[in-house]
Amino acid sequence: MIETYLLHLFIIACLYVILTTSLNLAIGYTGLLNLGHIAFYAIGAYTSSLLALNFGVPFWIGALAGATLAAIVGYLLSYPTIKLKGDYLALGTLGFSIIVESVLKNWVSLTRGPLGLPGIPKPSIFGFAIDTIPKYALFGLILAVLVYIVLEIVVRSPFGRVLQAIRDDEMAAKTLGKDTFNAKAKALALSAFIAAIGGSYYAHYVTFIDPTFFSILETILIFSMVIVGGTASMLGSVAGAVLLTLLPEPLRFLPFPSSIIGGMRQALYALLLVLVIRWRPQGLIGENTFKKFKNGVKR
Amino acid sequence: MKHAATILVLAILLVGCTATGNNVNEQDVITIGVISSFSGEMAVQGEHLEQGVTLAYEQLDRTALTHSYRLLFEDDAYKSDKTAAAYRKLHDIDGASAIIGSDSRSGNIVAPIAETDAILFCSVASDPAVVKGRKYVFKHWTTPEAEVASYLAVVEQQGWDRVIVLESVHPGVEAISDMIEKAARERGILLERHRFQSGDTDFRGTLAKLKNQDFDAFALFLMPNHLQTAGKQILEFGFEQPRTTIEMYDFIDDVSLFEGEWYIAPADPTGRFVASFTERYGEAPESVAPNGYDCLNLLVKAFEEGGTDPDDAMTVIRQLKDYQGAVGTLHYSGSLIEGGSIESPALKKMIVNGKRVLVE
Amino acid sequence: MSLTVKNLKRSFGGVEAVKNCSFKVKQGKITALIGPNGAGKTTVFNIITGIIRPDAGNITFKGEPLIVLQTHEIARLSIARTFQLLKLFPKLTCLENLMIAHPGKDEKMFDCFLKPKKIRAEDEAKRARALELLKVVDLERYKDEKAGNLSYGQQKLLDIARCLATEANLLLFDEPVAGVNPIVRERIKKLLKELKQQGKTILIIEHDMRFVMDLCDEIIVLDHGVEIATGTPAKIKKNKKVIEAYLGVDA
Amino acid sequence: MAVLSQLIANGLIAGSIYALMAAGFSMMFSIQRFMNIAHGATYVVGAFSAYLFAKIIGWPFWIAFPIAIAVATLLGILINHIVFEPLQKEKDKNLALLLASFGMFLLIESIILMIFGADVKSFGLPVERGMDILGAIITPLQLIIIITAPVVFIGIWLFLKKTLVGKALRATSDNTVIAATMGINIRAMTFISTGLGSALAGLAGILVALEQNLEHSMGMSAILKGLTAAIVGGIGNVPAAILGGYLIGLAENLGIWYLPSGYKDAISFVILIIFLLFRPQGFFGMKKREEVAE
Repeated sequence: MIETYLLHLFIIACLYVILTTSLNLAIGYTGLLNLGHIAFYAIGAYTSSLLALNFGVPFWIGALAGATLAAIVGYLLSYPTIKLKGDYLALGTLGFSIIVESVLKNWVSLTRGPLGLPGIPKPSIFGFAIDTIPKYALFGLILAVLVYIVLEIVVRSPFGRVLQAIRDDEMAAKTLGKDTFNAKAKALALSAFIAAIGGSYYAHYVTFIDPTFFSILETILIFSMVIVGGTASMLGSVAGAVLLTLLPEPLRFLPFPSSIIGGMRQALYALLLVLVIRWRPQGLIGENTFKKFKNGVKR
Repeated sequence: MKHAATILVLAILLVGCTATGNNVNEQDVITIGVISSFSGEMAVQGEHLEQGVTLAYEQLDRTALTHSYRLLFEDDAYKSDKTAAAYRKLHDIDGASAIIGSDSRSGNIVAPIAETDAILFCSVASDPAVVKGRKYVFKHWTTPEAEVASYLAVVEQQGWDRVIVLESVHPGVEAISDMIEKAARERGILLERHRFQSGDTDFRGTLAKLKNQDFDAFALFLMPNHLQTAGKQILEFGFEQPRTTIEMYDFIDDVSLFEGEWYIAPADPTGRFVASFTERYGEAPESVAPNGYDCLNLLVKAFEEGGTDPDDAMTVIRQLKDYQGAVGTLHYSGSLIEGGSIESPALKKMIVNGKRVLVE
Repeated sequence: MSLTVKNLKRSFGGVEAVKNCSFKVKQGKITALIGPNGAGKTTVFNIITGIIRPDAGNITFKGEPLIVLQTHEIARLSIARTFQLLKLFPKLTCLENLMIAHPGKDEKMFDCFLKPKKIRAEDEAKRARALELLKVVDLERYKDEKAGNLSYGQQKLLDIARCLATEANLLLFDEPVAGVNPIVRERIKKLLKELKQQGKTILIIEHDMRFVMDLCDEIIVLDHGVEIATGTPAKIKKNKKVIEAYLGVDA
Repeated sequence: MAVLSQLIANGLIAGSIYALMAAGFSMMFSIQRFMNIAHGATYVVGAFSAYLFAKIIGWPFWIAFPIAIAVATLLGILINHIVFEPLQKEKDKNLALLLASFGMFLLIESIILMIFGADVKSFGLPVERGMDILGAIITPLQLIIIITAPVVFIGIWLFLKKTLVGKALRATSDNTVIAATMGINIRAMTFISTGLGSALAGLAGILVALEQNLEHSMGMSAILKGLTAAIVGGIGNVPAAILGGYLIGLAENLGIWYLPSGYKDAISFVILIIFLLFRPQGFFGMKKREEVAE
């Protein structure tokens, strides 16, 4: 019965593929250091769960509603990007996700606060109930592949090229007649839309969510996956997501006392993050956004 | 180099799985899995649960048992996807026939999956949603009703009508304070609730607000780190009002700070359990340790008397009457058809020169 | 008259970079904006292209007021510029750098799904045109090379090529030949002359007097943020005020 | 009136800790130019080494605490040297440095968890009744915190303004390239600024550990508040960061007068976002001219 264990890991890997590729659209392609990505994930998860629990709304309507709401929030979040750049934008968006988290924790009448939302129904799309692990794994696969293809097309399209121009030098793009604010807002809205879909996908799988899902540690995890995979490469984000989902798992099988294993898992994961950044900053697959590219061309 | 790392990880994973998987088909070994957080915010609760469960496991009288038992621990770092992964590993690879969970959060995640896989799940959790409508899930927690009732009885006895609640933002605490607020309102007692996030350890702002208000007592539903700081800051502020709580003084080892305060807690753990625990670990049992101890013994009792079939084992649990547990005499109150919890009476205790003393 | 600047004022803290500066740029001519360092030349450039807001004064291009518009709106009125400090897109290839600049409408996010064929055709056209321009500046063999990896001279040429790709009528070049070797300098001069034949209006900032005197039809001289002289190269050479500004008072 | 003075007192106590963190953070930022989350780990290491020396080994406070601060300082310098310095050479280094500092923070936090275990520890000092000063109840220990912080800040101010090294530090933070041409050893400056910054964090950790208690996960909220204070005050400008710390401390404590206490974190981050949007250079910082092609 090992397959169900591996299928579960596969379902989680699909979730993180959805989250990392959508985040990479913002960091790797548009150059927006968005540490608030987790807030979109939370909006998606909570909206579809609350709609399903309170009004019996079917999954795909709830998911789309959550995704649209997140897209609107994403669009609004692009206004600060006019003023804030780099580290400041990172801090501002981090502040945004912490505020969303504390609202989820304290608005008890809506979200039951720390008690979370148990009993979220399993999704059924057009009558096809997705209630077993293998079915969910298939659903995850379809979703992840769809998201990857959509994003790959967008980043390779002329619009994607404009996003990369904005990442490289927004001022220059403006003097070439590009409405950079509009492009950034659309990219952020799409990134938020997809992250929210990931939120609904996961909430209806694990049937229980609570504010601790959406803490800073989750943000760092997704960020590390994008960096380890390599920014500005959608395939890199997929690899980063798969690798960092699988990596901590073998630790379970090591015969250490459980009190040590807890700390060790986090230590190992943090060590990997620092090692990759230190010695292979361009990530496993990504192109070298960090290092100067020297390949014999007259410099 | 690109894919080397991924392949390497997959290799370790598969080797790991097969290594532990193979000795499961040994005839007649029942595996009991324990899922708790040994890292992250709630690591302290995981440690206490592990102590209780391990002590019970070591004290099993191997000769009298028809089956042999294996105990495995999994850490979920208080994160939900890790809880689900821990369950999958314990069930799918180690073939666990029963799971012990340490809090409401992991309870709410594991309960639905354990129900579909038809394996026993004993959750040390206060949130009733964990057991609602489920056949193979039972809770080992003094249902808050008992504790709330006796707490409010003492409040009325003292003639108080306004109590200030300081509570940590935590699922277990939320369940109790929701219930006590409702019950208090019915009895005309005013409860004012103040919530504190886990990172926030400064209560002085709220205490300043309460300085010139007249109220009768504090109710401290606070996790260990909050409890120590709040207790100290209340004294520093010179408040005279008593600092009461439900269970929380059992969760910290040094109670000298709360000398003379009374509180409500599940029945005093029987002398035998406390003695063997202190002798084994060199410190008194805290928080969920006694619950962990009972859960392991109850599961073994269910499998010994009911056999490995989950339904038969559950019938043993459901017929539990006057069982001498570490938390006192237990009986199963299956108010709900399937879900139910092992009830143990709640008692009034007091801290007298640093010791927890049973009052009545 | 294509571009008219009237009573432009702009100061940074106490420093008055541009003090009541006015001048006109003739249509279809190559005009140079010269003056000692700190005369406010680049500040004027940045105001024209909307990067900086002026404190006072206004600019009109073919009758359209510019200072109310944002940078990208000004660019859409077919005004293009290069920067003194080379602002190419380093991680994009030379070809991509040129394909970004095009006179057409802004790229829409979902077009690649709604009208894939149309977009692919348009992209091919942009690619062909970009290749053409790379040939003009003789950078064709670097078409798939990342712009960041080119030499300084090559990047200067690419910057100019990108400016042409916008097919703008008014081209503003900020020190196009600064620090460039003579061969590339000549190639740029030839290029600017060809653009004039095509009817473009060119305004350049340049310190290389020989280059300016040889190439430009009209010269505007700025000093301490004020326009002190305008005229043909010959007239400017003899103008006393210009000599004073450049060579100091006791000349 | 008494309540107001109490809230102000609470604000000062919390503000002193935030100011210490913000000052240390800002001092490092002025030279290294990136948001160093590992600064929070130095804070935790300061607290736990003090606990180790004073409570477990049992040295008297006046020996244990300076050594604990030294340990924190050493750790800060070591991390900077091994992890951050090589990364400074990369082209787009902001993201890499930010994440590497997150990584180091998590690594140190989990190592402390493994060594000291998870349960809450405290110095177990006897509880003293608070003294009534101008209507506010303040315990002697809290008084020490309120006094130590300004004394330390004056010390730093004098060091920065009066001593040669201090001037060199300020020059380097103003313009690293020019400072280098003037013959200032930039590497030494980074060592000094990191060392000083980490010492401040260590001190803050010890004060909080004495006044409240210790937990392996106490670092995250400390660094986030320190970061917010440094930005709100004026990033890279040490005196401004100190005032930013007091500002955040007071705002939080006065804020929860109206809002439920659960929203305390939200208050400081709402302030942060308002400042980031409308006054990114912070309360006291100068308006940084955008690098336009001037």
